Amino acid sequence: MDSTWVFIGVFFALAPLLAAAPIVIGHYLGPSKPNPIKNDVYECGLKTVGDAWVRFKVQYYLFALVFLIFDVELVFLYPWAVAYDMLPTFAVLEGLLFIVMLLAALVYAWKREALDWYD
Amino acid sequence: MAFLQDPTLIVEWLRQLLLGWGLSPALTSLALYVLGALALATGPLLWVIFLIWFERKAVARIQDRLGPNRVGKYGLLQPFADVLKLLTKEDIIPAKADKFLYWMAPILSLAGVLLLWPAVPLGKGIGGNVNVAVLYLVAVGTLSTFAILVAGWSANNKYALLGAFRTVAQMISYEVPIVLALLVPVLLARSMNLQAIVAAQDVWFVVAAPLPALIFFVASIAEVGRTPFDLLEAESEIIAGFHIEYSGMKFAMFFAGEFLHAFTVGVLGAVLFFGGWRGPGAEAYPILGLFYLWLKAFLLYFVIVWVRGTFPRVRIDHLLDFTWKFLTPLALVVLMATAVLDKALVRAGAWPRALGLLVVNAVIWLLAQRWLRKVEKRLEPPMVAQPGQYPVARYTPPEPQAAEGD
Amino acid sequence: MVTTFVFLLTAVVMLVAALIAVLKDNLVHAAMGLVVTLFGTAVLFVLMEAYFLAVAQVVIYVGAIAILIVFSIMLTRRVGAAWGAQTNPTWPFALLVAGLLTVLVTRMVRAWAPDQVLPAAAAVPADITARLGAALVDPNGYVVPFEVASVLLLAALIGAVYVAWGGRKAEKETHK
Amino acid sequence: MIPLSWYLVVAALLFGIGVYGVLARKNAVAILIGLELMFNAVLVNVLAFWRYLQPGETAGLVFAVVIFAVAAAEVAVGLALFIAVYRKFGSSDVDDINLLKW
Repeated sequence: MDSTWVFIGVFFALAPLLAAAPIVIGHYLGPSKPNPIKNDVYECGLKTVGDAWVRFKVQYYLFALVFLIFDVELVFLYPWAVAYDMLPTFAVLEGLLFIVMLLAALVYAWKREALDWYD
Repeated sequence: MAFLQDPTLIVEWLRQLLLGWGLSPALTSLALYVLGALALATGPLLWVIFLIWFERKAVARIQDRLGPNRVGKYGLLQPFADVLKLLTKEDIIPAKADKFLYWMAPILSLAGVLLLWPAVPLGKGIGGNVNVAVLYLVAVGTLSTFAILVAGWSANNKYALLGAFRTVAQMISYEVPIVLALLVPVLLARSMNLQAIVAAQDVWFVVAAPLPALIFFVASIAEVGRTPFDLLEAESEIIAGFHIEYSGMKFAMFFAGEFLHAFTVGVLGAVLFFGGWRGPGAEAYPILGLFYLWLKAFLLYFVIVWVRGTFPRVRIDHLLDFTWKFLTPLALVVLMATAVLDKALVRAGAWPRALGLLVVNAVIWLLAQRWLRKVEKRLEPPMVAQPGQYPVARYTPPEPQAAEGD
Repeated sequence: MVTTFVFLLTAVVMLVAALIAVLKDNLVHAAMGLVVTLFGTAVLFVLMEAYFLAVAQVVIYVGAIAILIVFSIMLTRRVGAAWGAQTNPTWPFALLVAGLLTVLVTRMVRAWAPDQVLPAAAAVPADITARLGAALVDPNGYVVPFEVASVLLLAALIGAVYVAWGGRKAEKETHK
Repeated sequence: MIPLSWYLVVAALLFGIGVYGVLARKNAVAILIGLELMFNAVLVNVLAFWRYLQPGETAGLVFAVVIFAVAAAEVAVGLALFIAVYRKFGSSDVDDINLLKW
């Protein structure tokens, strides 16, 4: 085991605790006088209309989808970039082909209007 | 004063001290790790308090105001007063909230930013030395995204959820150019280790890769959610975004996380593109390297504050178009050009290679500008400034329609 | 010692989280259980010194796949509405199949006893990530899976966008 | 060092839990969650074998990377189908999607 990863492990255990400490302190220091109106949903002073439900856009899903595909392909490229000194020209071209595939994906999503925000 | 040349002596001294107290070696190591982690985490957390004062003051001056000037000299004690006030505020938990997730979100939000720090090299031989550091930064960044999604969901408020959706859509969209831009320094240094990336910068990478540096910087501002990309706090549109139901210290944690994240972006930009801790004398005296890193990071952070004080907020469709239809293709093209040229110039020295890449970057930038001009002509007339006329000359109110649903 | 402790802790946490992921009626909680399990897997990868895959696991699974899943759950849900039962009435059958499978595999592992049969593992080379990168584009290595993966992802993107979204015009028509 | 069989047992348990999720859940996304658990179990297995049998080779890592790609493609298309079905039927229970039943 690399010692830096042990350190990161310790940090992973400590950071949430440090972030939680002020919140917990504040929770006990502050007054606590809950009442139903205070704890109700806050919607700019208006009463909650209907069943508080908006059907959200498919758009959000599409952005996450294109992001997913890009993310996976980009992670593949990192080892390629790290190994750059070992690579012959042919291997570099293969990497470029991979990037061209990414561009193709982007162009498709673009032409298909999946990246447009519309109302 | 030998520790000025070799700060690991401090660690050795501490180790001997603890061993002298009769602790077992394993326990001593653990105690040192915990101490190191505590120091590395509390440092930024305390620094945030100063950042908040600095940012308020700087933005105020940009906007011709005075800023905080009542508590202490130059209002320096203002953030402490704010912390005291926030600590004694009532902690309101909405009755219908998903309690556990509601508590987790602000903690995750701040912890996600703190966790970026162990990967950062602070000087020669001190600070992070993670072998996959660049991807580690991306991985930890996902925690903040999750925190926002959880915050929006757990409050059980449709505006909060809407704000969270918008913010997350924005964050993941801007993550693509960031990951692409990060690939370029990795390619130039042949390593994902930030320490190795700093070591490879005999010529700062901003010379060889000015466009990736710019893309990284702009996209990071958007990722953090600062003006001009602060749709998550669009008070006029979705009241306050995902943290509408948060108050007191929990709300403050989101804010502290945002400020610290902005500064961390400065640190990462300095490490990746501006030579990190490198500077005259930093090899011999690592403490000096820490100072250089801090100086570079602070300058970059100042630019972020400057941008915040200057630019108006962009519209959400422009925001998403900007990343998907401009930054991402640009980053892809730059990456391809860098890859090809780097292989072609592999025998050249550091400076010729960097200058060659600089020329290529400039050419790509000019082409992108021309392309932008072409696109600009096709935009709706009110959006383009005509000579002798303000850009908002003809405003026609949109037809009334439902806000979000389809 | 330390690694054993970390391993056991991670294993317990991730298995409990996995149980939450398949048992909770509240699907958002189930998704959070999934996220914790994915994180636990990344920790196991770190223990196995597959550092690149550990961070890739977090970037891809937690950062992209889990977000997509959470988005889908939230998109198709009324805010604050009750979840209702999420389990089929035939769940005992599912339990039987899953239980049998687990017992079978566990017994197989025990019968094989790899810890006694196999020699001690060698060390992982320090430049394993670079080697992986070189192997991925090596014509005598794994260039075919590499390029096929890119085609697969492109196809997945095209298919998914096509299925979920008819384009602006078609959308407007279906909602009139 | 942790014995190989521990990893294999954890992976087996994870796989079993995933199988239960896939078989017992009603909601399509919940089924996908179960599938992801199974994928993860496979990943743990593959990497454990890589670590203990041939840590100097890259075959195991490439295998894992390809699993990432396949899992991502599967989730993308699966959820796209789910969203399309939801928009058509207004339901996310797989039992309600029964047009082909008769």
